[in-house]
Amino acid sequence: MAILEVTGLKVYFHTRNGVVKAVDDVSFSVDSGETLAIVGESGSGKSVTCYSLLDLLPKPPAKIEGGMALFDGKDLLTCTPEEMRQHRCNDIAVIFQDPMTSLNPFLTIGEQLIEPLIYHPDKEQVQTRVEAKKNAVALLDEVGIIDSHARFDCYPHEFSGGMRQRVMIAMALITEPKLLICDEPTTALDVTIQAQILKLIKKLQETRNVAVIFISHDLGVVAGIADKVLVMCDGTIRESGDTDNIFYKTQNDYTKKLLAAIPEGAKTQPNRTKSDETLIEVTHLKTYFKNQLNTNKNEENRFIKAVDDVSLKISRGEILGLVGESGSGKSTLGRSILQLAPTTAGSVKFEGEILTGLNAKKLVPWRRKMQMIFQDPYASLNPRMTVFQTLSEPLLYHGIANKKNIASQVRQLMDDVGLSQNQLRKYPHEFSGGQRQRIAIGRAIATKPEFIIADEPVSALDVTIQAQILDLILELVERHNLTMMFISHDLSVVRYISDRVVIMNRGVIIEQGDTEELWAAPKQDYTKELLAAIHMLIQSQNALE
Amino acid sequence: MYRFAVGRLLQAIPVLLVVITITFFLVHSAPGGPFSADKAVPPEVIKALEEQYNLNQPVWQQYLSYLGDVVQGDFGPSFKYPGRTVNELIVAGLPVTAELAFYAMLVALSVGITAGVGAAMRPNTMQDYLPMTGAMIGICMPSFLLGPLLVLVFGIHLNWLPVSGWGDIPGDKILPSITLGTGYAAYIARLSRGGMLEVLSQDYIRTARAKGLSERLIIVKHALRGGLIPVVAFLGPAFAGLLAGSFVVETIFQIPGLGRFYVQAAFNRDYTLILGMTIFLSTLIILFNLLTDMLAIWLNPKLRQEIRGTN
Amino acid sequence: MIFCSDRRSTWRQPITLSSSFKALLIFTVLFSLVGCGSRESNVSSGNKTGTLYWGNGTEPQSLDPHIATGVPEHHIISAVMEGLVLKDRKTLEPLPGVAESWDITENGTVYTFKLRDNAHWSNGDPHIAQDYAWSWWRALQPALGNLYAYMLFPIKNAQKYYEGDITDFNEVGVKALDDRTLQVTLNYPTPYFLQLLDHYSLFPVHQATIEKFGDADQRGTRWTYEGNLVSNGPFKLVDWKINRRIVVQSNPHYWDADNVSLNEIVFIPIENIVTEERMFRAGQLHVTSSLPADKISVYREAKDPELRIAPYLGTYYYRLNVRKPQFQDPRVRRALAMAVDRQRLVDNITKGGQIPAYTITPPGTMGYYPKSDLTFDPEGAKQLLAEAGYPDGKGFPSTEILYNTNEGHRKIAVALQDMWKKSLNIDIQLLNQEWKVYLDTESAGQYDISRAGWIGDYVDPSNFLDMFLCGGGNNRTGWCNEEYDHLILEVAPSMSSPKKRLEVFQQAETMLLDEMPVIPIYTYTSVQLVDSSVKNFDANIMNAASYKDIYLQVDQE
Amino acid sequence: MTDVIVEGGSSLWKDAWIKLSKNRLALFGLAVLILLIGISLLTPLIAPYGYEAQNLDMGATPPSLQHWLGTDIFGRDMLTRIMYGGRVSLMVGFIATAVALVIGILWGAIAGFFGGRLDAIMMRIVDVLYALPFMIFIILLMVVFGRNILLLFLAIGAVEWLTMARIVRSQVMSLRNQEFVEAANSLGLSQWTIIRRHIIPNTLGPVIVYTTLTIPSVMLLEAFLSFLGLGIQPPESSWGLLINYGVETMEEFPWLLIFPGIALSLTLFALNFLGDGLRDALDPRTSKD
Repeated sequence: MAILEVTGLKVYFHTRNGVVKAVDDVSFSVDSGETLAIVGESGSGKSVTCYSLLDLLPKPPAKIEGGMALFDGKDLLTCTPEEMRQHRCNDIAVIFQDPMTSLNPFLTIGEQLIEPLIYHPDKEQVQTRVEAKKNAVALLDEVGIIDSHARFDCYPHEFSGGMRQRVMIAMALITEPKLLICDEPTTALDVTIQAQILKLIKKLQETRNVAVIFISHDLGVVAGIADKVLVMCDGTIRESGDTDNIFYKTQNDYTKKLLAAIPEGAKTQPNRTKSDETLIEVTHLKTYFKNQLNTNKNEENRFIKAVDDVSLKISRGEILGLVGESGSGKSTLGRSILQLAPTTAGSVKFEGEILTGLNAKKLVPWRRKMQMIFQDPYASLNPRMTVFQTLSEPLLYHGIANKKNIASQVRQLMDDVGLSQNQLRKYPHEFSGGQRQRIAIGRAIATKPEFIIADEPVSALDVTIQAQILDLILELVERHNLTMMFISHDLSVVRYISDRVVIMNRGVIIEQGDTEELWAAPKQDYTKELLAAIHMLIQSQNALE
Repeated sequence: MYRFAVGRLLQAIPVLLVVITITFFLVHSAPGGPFSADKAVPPEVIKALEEQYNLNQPVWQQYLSYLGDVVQGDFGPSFKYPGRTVNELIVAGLPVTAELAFYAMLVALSVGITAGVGAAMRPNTMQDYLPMTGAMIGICMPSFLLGPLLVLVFGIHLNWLPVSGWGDIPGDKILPSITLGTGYAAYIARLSRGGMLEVLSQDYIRTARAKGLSERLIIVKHALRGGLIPVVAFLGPAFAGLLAGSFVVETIFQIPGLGRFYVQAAFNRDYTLILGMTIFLSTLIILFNLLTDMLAIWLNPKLRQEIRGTN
Repeated sequence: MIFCSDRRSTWRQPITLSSSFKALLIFTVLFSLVGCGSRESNVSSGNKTGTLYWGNGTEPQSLDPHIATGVPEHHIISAVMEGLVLKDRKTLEPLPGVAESWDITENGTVYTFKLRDNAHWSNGDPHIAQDYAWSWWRALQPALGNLYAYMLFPIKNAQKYYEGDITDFNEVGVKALDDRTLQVTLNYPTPYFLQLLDHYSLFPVHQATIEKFGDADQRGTRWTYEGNLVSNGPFKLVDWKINRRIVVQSNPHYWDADNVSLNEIVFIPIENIVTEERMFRAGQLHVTSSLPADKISVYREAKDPELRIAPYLGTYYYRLNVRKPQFQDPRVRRALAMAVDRQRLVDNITKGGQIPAYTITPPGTMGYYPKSDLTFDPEGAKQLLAEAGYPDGKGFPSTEILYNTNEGHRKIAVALQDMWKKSLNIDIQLLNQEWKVYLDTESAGQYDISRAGWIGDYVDPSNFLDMFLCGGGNNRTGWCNEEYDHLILEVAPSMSSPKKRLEVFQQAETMLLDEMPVIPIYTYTSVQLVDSSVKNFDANIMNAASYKDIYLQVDQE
Repeated sequence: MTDVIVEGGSSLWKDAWIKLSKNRLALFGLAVLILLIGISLLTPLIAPYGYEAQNLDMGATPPSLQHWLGTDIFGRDMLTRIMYGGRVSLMVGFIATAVALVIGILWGAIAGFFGGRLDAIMMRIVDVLYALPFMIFIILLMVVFGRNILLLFLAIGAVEWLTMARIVRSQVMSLRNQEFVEAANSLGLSQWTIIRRHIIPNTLGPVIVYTTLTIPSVMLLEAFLSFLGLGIQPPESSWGLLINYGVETMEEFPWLLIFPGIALSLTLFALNFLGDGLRDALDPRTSKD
């Protein structure tokens, strides 16, 4: 029996420059105990659909134009605010995407957990604090938070990303909802933790017979968990049906495009003629940060050892993959090589020249030869500089171009990175994530560097855009004969792009070797565990084949 | 937390020392001595007076002896009021000025935050424009205009409230506090509106709403803490302004505070009184800045742990 | 929503607003209500308990009669202390004070005072003649910094002792023959000497109390503060809260205690006269110390009985710095004086009923009515200026009027600036300086024209004309004329009859006005608000109140 | 290394102008300001009377046909006085605030950007200046340097830039660890270039809002200083002074207070609308089209 029946839902955004049809005539239904996955790229309207059910959209721009959403027979779209509070408290719960910002940093997680119980709209369900705390602690155990009683009074910032998402799940389930909406719950997490969270949601669904709507842009994730799938694009439903005939018998070309974009398999092109001249040599590099958290002077954990005695070589023309979970020190290693982070000990040599110890002035000529591409396309571009200014700054500063030929050089860069030249006057916020990353890449290659460090360049992008950027990077490495260090936590992306791979954990290199050899026969058990987490996802996909 | 406070207090000592030094030499270089008067003062009398207050010594010697006294807490005799010591005058005036500043801050915070939060809850509606326009008028209305206006309306025509004095007649603290506090209420309204709008757009507010909490609870429990951080940051400079601003209000409402003393001392070249009050007022300002910084840290659990060092 | 003030009717909530806005409104209204209990104004309660509320200007510096100089101090001291002789509250004629009677020798240089036998200090000690000898000795100690020491100079050798020429005080002409008789010998006959005895610089002070708190000539002792002061006047000091109030109560040991009707006087120091006027209107004061100029015309048009304007022994004048090139020629100085339209200035600017002044000494001072040929004659002035070498103001150097930061001075300076521009076509700038800087600039002679004013210490032309002696402390104009000094210092004192003495003063004044180093502008008036319930507080040209006679009575309309 | 000549540089301001011209309220504010400045500049030509022309018989008359805004107690025409007063107030308001703006932004940017001990020292200096007795400082200035308008700016500027420095510092500290600053670092740009091109443009938002609040308070501060004798001398005047004198005769001659008050509050409202509009215009996130 369908617990939620949505027919003809229309949600439009009335912005200053015209009406945007975010959701245009969408109908679907979910039975209790069943998982419906809604898949689509960012901007396809998948989140807007679910949020409009619970009236969570900002009213002035958004407006529900039409349609009905029956939940247990009652229409959610036309109920009074009081009734809506009842629904939110008893029937429907939401798990949001980014655990970092979805928890109130000023209140303890315990307080945020018991809130819906002690302030319940209808009187008889109100619980006392003691009672509510008992339920909350039990639920924390269930979602896998160790010594939950002690952690009850801690603050969100004292939890890792994965732990916070578990708290969010507990918070959603505390009121025993009948329908659980998960809005990309694992996108912001590392791959190993992603697997654990998905397993947890699956288990909870079975034990509590809860209907789940799982929103995601990553088909790989959805494959393992969903019973039914809904593919959305530009506010409309392109295809819906059971999971296996969507994945394997689809006729719809949009779904095909989505499936093709999942990177898997080895690096296709043959290795270029890799010269054995070492471009970068790192010997016994150490980068320690003063540990803000405890300043008592006992030697042991006075410093955070981000990079702890790392030595490696990168030869010219090679793409070295650097893999590790968040907090493994891979970004710090990248920044230390480029002398952007103050190193504590050890040395970095570029073409035989020692860089560590040079002051800013002396470093400038080397800066020209080494560049960096950052992870967050939104933060790495100066919001108040046009694309033209961003690209022309390095060219002019390093004297590569002068007043006369600057315009043509910038247009050349735009072509290199595949952006149309008439967008030179625009500002970063007017571009999509993928386009911004192209600008950042353009800025990196502007000074015609020999060595580029890409710090998780694609992890913040949609899967289809990811593929295009990776191809762009490979093409640029080819054309400009660059050497690159590719830092990422996504193993399948690293496998797709890099010649050699270095595995890092807690500031130390665990293992390094050619990509395919490593994939075939990992020596260290940490690498095994990493690869296992990937296989789990792929197996569930293969099983269905 | 206290380690941070001690650190800041240690920093305050050199600041105070620099303030005393600059003020001392600033005051002594201002022309016109403390004893010149309208009726011509015979030279031998001036000589005798300067001897009594050892003003005839070289300036730096006076400075060293003055520092010696200050360290023991003795701020010296007042020139203008013979027989009165600066300590006595400050003890008489400081509590009143501090109390006036405190009540004014109370008015500013209560009216300011209520208006700011009210405006942020329904942006771009009447409930937003009304308080914000009022805030703008509040900013542009100087206290030397608002004070007399309030006195005329509430004091004399409606005869609800006493016109002057502090603590003698019940209710005589209301008009001065409102006069001094209005300007700052306006600033705080704008700041709290900005802070609240910013917080209300955060994800965790949406989470709270998704949990079915009532709108009022969301505002009070979730939004207020984050939203009022810019206001807390503003309290430091605001308190310094209140102390300085009290001079005008004290004159309008005949309040025996430090503000008037401060200006009169400057006009009378009462060196010890100026120095004494500068030290007291700057200590008050430094302490208050420290308090507001600690409050800002206490409000933010992440910072609180970083400072305390142990979780 | 009913408000508790008696006269207002209910005030209902006209507009409905969203809930949080109502909360804000209710909160502010309640907040303002808190103070609204049943409140009786000072004046009505004072009239019942015999307490006079007196607006007293700035916070008094000190109540030591040998240190204090300002008017606020004068009011309080004259309430708690009393000299040998009092003044009649209307005519200012000498009346017996602590001295029951006195007789003066034929040549007017020796005075013998008979003290009352029931005269006591406020702590019960007997008040004897030696108190005066000791007090005047103390008044002449240079270390004390007594700015009014010159009031004692008529006494024989007082000035020599003060300036250190003689060291033995016995040579000074004051001797206590016995407990009840005091003999005073003067340098030369001084008709106004009896008046001086009512000035607080000649008041007796309680020796035992002073010596308890430090040596006699130590300036900063605490003998005059609350709980310590012992005095011989109709009232005694009870309480002194800095910047709040000074309270004196009737002194039972006073010799005339039964005729004192007031029980208590509360002196309230109010810096700002605009605030003071508002306090008066709110019924918190019986008497104000002054009144803002622009409010005077309002009270006058309304014919308000509580407004009191009376001539005040003082002249407002401008000093011309004769050392400056443009002011060396008396004709230029005279031209400037003639171009001032005093009547319009008094009517439109000061508006305080002041009297245009054409002489330095206010007319009517001890029967002295000085004559002067100075009149408002812009044409004559223009011509005189041309004669002096500045036809139609051409070539006249730019001149500055120096005044200290004050609303009244600013208005007068602006008005004169315009008058001189219009009639003499000369370029006048204004220089507004802070009080101490103004004093400094003026005494250093770095000014062209500067604002000045002199309030008489006693009712005698000499108090005004002494200012312009060569090298006199207050003669900052740089003008010096031996003939003038001779008239004032030698000829006038040697005159036998008072009438002849006044004629000599007239001669000197005419000489002064011919040279015109100073431009008299107007004679002061005392302007203040007095509640109708205050009785026996009569106006006089010294604006002196005799607190012992004042009583409060609400007259039933 | 040639200095960076950025051909499209001015576009930040060009785009801002395009956005501004779409914001009706800001345009209204700008129009009022231009009107006020225009009147002030043309005052000598269009003023109906001389500003010090006294007419004692006409002392303090209410608005009439002859004198549209009435006369003050000296019989001088209030409309002329307000016009001339506008010249002084606007000049003082804008220039003194500009002084405070420049010092404040530089001081705050340097303290915020470099942090560490330099930041502590610079901020302690700010604390010292906060505590110094402003009154004595004024008297000294007046006496030691004599009396001219420049002194007024020094006195006002010395007080106003403190709060500006605090605001800019907190803004810069949050910007400092943004990735685009790290990117600029990786380009090898000098510290000063990074501050000038990357940090300061991004602090303009709150700075502009604070500036629009500073100008009116500076005008009132000027009145207080002029009253003490530091600023302008009679017979000249400024809005602040006119309001100051008007307050004392509020009951008898209300027009002496109302009209200068309207002039000042008109400036304040115009400034605020323009300021809010400018802040939104300079914030690239607000769409251009």
